[in-house]
Amino acid sequence: MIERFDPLKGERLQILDESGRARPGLEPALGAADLRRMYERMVLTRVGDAKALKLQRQGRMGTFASSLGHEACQVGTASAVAAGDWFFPYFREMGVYLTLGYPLADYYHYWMGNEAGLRTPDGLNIFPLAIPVASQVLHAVGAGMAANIRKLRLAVFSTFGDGATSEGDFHEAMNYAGVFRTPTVLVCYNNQFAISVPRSRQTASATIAQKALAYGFAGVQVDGNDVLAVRAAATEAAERARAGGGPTLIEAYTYRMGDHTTSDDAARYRSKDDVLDWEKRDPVARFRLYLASKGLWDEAWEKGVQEAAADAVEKAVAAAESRPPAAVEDLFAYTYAAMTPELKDELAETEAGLKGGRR
Amino acid sequence: MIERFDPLKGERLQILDESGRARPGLEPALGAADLRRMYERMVLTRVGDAKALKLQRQGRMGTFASSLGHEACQVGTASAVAAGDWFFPYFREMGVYLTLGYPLADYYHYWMGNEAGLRTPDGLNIFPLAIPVASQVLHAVGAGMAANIRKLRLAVFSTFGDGATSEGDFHEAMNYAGVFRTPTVLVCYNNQFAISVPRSRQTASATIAQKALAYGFAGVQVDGNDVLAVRAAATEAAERARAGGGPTLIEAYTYRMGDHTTSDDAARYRSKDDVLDWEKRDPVARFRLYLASKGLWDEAWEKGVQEAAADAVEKAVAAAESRPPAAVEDLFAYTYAAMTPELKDELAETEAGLKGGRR
Amino acid sequence: MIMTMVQAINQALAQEMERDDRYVLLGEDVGRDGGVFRVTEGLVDRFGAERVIDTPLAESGAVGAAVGMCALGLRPIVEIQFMGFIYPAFNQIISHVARLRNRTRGRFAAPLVIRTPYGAGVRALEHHSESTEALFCQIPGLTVVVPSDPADAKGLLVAALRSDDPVLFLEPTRLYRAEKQDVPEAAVEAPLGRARVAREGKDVTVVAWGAMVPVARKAADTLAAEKVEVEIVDLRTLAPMDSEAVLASVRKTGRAVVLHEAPKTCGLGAEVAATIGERALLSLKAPVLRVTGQDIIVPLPKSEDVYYPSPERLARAVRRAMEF
Amino acid sequence: MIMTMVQAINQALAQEMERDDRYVLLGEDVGRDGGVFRVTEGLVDRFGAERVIDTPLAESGAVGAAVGMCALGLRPIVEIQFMGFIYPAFNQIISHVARLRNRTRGRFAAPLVIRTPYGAGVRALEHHSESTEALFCQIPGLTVVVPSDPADAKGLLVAALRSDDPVLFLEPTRLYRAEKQDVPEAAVEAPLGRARVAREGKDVTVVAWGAMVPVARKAADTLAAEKVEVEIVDLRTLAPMDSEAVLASVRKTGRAVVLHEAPKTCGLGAEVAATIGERALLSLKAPVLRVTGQDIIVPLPKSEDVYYPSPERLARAVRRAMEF
Ligand SMILES: Cc1ncc(C[n+]2csc(CCOP(=O)(O)OP(=O)(O)O)c2C)c(N)n1
Ligand SMILES: Cc1ncc(C[n+]2csc(CCOP(=O)(O)OP(=O)(O)O)c2C)c(N)n1
Ligand SMILES: [Mg+2]
Ligand SMILES: [Mg+2]
Repeated sequence: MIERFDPLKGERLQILDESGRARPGLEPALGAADLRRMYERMVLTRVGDAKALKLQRQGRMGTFASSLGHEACQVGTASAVAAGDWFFPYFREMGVYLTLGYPLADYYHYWMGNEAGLRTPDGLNIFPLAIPVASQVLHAVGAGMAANIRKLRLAVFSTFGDGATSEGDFHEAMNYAGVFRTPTVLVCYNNQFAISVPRSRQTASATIAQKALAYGFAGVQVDGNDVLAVRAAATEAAERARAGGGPTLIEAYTYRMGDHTTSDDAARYRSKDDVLDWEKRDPVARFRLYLASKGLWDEAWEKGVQEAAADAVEKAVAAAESRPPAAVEDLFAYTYAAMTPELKDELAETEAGLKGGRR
Repeated sequence: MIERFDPLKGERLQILDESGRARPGLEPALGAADLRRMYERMVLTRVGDAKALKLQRQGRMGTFASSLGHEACQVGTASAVAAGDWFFPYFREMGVYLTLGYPLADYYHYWMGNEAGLRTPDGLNIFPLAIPVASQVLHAVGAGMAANIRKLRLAVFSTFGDGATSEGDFHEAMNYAGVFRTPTVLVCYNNQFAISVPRSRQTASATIAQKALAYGFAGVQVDGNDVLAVRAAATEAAERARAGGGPTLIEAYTYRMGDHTTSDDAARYRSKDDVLDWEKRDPVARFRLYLASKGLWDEAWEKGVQEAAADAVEKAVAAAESRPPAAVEDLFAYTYAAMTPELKDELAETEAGLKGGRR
Repeated sequence: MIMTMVQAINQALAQEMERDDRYVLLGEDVGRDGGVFRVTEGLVDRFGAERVIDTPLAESGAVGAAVGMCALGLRPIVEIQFMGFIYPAFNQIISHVARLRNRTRGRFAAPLVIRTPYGAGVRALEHHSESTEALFCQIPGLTVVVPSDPADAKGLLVAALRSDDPVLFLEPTRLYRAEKQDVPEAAVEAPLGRARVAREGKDVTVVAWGAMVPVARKAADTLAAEKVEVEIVDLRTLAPMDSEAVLASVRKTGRAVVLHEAPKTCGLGAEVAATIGERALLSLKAPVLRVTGQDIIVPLPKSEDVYYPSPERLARAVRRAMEF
Repeated sequence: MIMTMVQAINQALAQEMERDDRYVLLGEDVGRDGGVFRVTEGLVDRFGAERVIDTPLAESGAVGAAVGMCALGLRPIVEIQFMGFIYPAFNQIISHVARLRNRTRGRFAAPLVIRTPYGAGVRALEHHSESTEALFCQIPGLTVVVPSDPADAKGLLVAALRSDDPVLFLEPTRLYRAEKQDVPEAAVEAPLGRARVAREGKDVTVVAWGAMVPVARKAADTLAAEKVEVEIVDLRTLAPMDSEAVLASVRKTGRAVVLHEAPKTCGLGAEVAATIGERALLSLKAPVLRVTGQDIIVPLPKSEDVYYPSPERLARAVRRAMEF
């Protein structure tokens, strides 16, 4: 399917139109349970995201990057992940983490300012979220090289924003992916902004998807507010990867509905109208209409989903806030595999200094 | 003309075929003097290059990067440079330097191990040759941004190898060039190797020219052993740049006939046959045949050109070797605009130590 | 006028850009957004998008492009959004910015300024609390400057902008809005390469810079109550360093403590201590101590205070020096 | 067997790759070409192109990819062609390689080795003579190692490969073929984090590493004739540094000179001198001196000798320390 949409011709994969109607021939064969689970995760993401913003305003959460509007990109991409696959995320990823089963309490704990929250639970193949833009894409490609060397049939996912495509690391990762035919699924959430810089000033290329042409593999643009389109493209790319068919670049065309982070004020650089315009394409509402059209949605069920989400979020906040801050030793213990004599001295000195509240 | 050759279709601009015949309709309107001057420079480059290799074997020259086989790329590109233009070269550039009027003695002096040789004479707009691969392309794009800001109608040239296209700096430069529509002429000498790594392992992209598609501007592949094709493409790109039409990527398809540098032994990683095969496409011989076909070449004139070149080269070597090594003060004086007290002390201490030959 | 460091830097940029149109500003979000700390607020309206340039998200690109701009006579000012994101540009800085003049024996140079928010203590995400000045202080050809109050920030930035050498101008995030101060309206240079005595004292010299200067002042007040008179030397220009000023103070006091938030190992404190030991050994009544961040990765907000040097930690070290 | 450092490193790589197939080698020209110094010669024939990987020309790419390889259980060995070309990878090294373990509280780590030719003294082009070890010694989480002879090169590399921490392994270009030595056939670790006394003496301690150790030996011979007994401490692991070994020697001799080819300012010599001044002040009979490259850009071959520290320069400093 991916090859059927040529970015150079301005073609974009969309399965659900803005009113939630599925395009004939493109509708995936997904069971009711799958569909509903995706919706539940999109809702949980939205509720969990709103809660984080609230906590931040109350001083209970640090600087936070909202996922509002990215629910389809995140849940759609993560829904393509199979057992054994790996994921190398960037930093705007609540929906990915939740879909992959990362504890929301941990995710909150991290954004509250604790390294411990970033310790991926054993068994989950999620690399820590990356803040240096585009740097993680290389990790994903390297993991793909390792999969090839070790003859493992798995897919490695990496996500990043439109701004990330300007960094040298993005280029080097794309080029390595092409040369080594790595089993990587490279998903760009093109949300039209890198903080204040609009997509049009980020690159003169008409689409981000067409950048794959520079590296000898396929690129496709999909509607990033259509969870079925994102999932379909990511799933096909992942299957291709596992089958030894090499990498794929997916541009999920979407919009950042919130501020860049809680330290940002988007009103400074973009018009309300754009935002209102994109509200019409809300990914959650669109998917809800689709479920309703298939008889998989009604008010009662929605109420349950919302309540379950609210409940899960409250529990996660309580859990995260009840955790003690890191032991002083933890700040030293993971610098090296074993603490050096100098670090032991520094730790002892630090702990002594902290006695009696003095630093 | 550039847009008429689509790299995605595998099209390549060639004006002179391998027997030196000009393709109907593509032959440029160049006068006899121009054509002969280009040939003289190609010969001078070849003779000067061979001499450098000889000097290196004799221990009179440091590590040297031969230009053998690149004469058409270098002279063709530099022939498109007009007064006021700027050039940001890489390190395999003898033909560029000679065509732009850089003293051969200086060029030798530098490769013999003296910074002074890299001091571009006043009035020449050539940036020092760059050794960190791809780093200079950004300088050229920045100069182009400055030209736009200052409303100067000029073209900025930058050259680099096929290996350079893998570096992050190449990508960032291409992307800035597209976004800021800089008047840059980006010429890649695709000589099929980055030291030992063949072009096919450098990138999975079918051509380097098509990489321009990722940045929203034109890219064209030209026969890099056809000096008229390189000059034509570079001239059109430069005119476009000066006219505000933005950047162009030119892939000059050629072959590195010699070792990477005098410290390299290409026999370790490539077959003699390839090399022999490419000898048939020798850029100097091809252009000679063309000149002969136009009645602009005969044995007598050739003899004169060869003798003039040999003479110029001998004079340059003598001049370079007669120069004294840098004064100790020169090693300190250009670290900052003015010498710091600490540097003055270090200089004094160093000079004292050198007294009596002791260091 | 009374203003914050953010306003002082903004004013210096505006006045110099007004005076000389060779100055152009480039970086991520420096235009309409005015930079994530609003340091460049209003400048795009005043000088236009041609001189206040929002770049694509690529630091090596911004610094590399600035080098090329210098060739055509401009004086670029590059903003790196946080010091933790300067590393992609490291190759351009060490291989070209710092070397261009020497490489071409003066024909070309890169008289540009790289500004970036610097240091911890603001409860930020990972990579937003870096103070790796020592990486840059060891690069011949670079000048590294850190202001410690609004007035000095303006004066030093004006000097950095007028300097013919490349300057890395580190802006202590923690001081951006911490303190307001009367800043002269006129653009007057504060000399580069000159430290200043921020507080006089006869017993012990504390060498500090940037956000550590207020920390040193707090400790000095505490210690004054204990009859220990601390002299604070604010380096201001970290490289090339004003060794004479440091040595003069230590020769007077006979004791020195260096204070910085970067980890101890190979931090600038090592250079300060080594220089004192080399050139003022006989004046020393006690070892030169270093009060610094520990040799660990800067902790996330909830544990940041464990890392960040405090007046108490400095005071303890000073007492140790006094009691030696 | 008697061999050069190049052969010793090659043997260590071959033996460890033979023993454990988690080791993969990647870099520019490491395959068929065997690396520009032939350090990886023959390895691609022996272990195949899947484990000896010629990468595209991109250093950040190689290091970044290696980080990802670690996630899937490999133990990558990255060759950077010359230390002067490691800077494009600086962000990956400081932001990820060194921090991954701490960031994830031990769930992930990057136990990789980055090998690169290091140092001047071989009449090379610009950027081919770098010795910027101090840039890396200040990064918490990194181990920085420099061997000074073939046998130690093998032992230290074996230890680096088996270490669970990321190691920057700097190979003094000047020693690659300078001296042959009997190197044990077996792959035996030389301990990381441990300096060694390369020559015993009672009068003055010279702290050196890599290609400076032979320089120190020459000076020591000269000085022996003058009845000055020099003790040479070869650091081997620059970070985390074996301070105890340095201090033990200085407490014995009472004098110290640090020798390195990097420029003086903020070089590792500053850390060594600062540590001695901090922890052994009362043992010092003379200031700790530094004999280093000057604070300039490494000159091109024709002037390189002016920069490169010589036995004579070291001897002069030692005499100054003795006469103090
Ligand atoms: C190397 C680097 N430079 C700058 C930053 C600061 N920064 C954080 S997010 C961001 C914009 C990212 O935009 P994009 O890649 O489109 O992702 P989005 O935030 O839109 O999801 C910037 C500039 C950074 N984190 N890393
Ligand atoms: C950043 C960087 N990495 C590595 C090198 C070492 N090196 C010098 S030339 C070269 C190959 C360049 O290949 P290419 O760009 O194709 O140019 P060519 O030599 O073929 O003309 C390499 C790897 C370098 N100079 N700079
Ligand atoms: Mg974005
Ligand atoms: Mg090449």
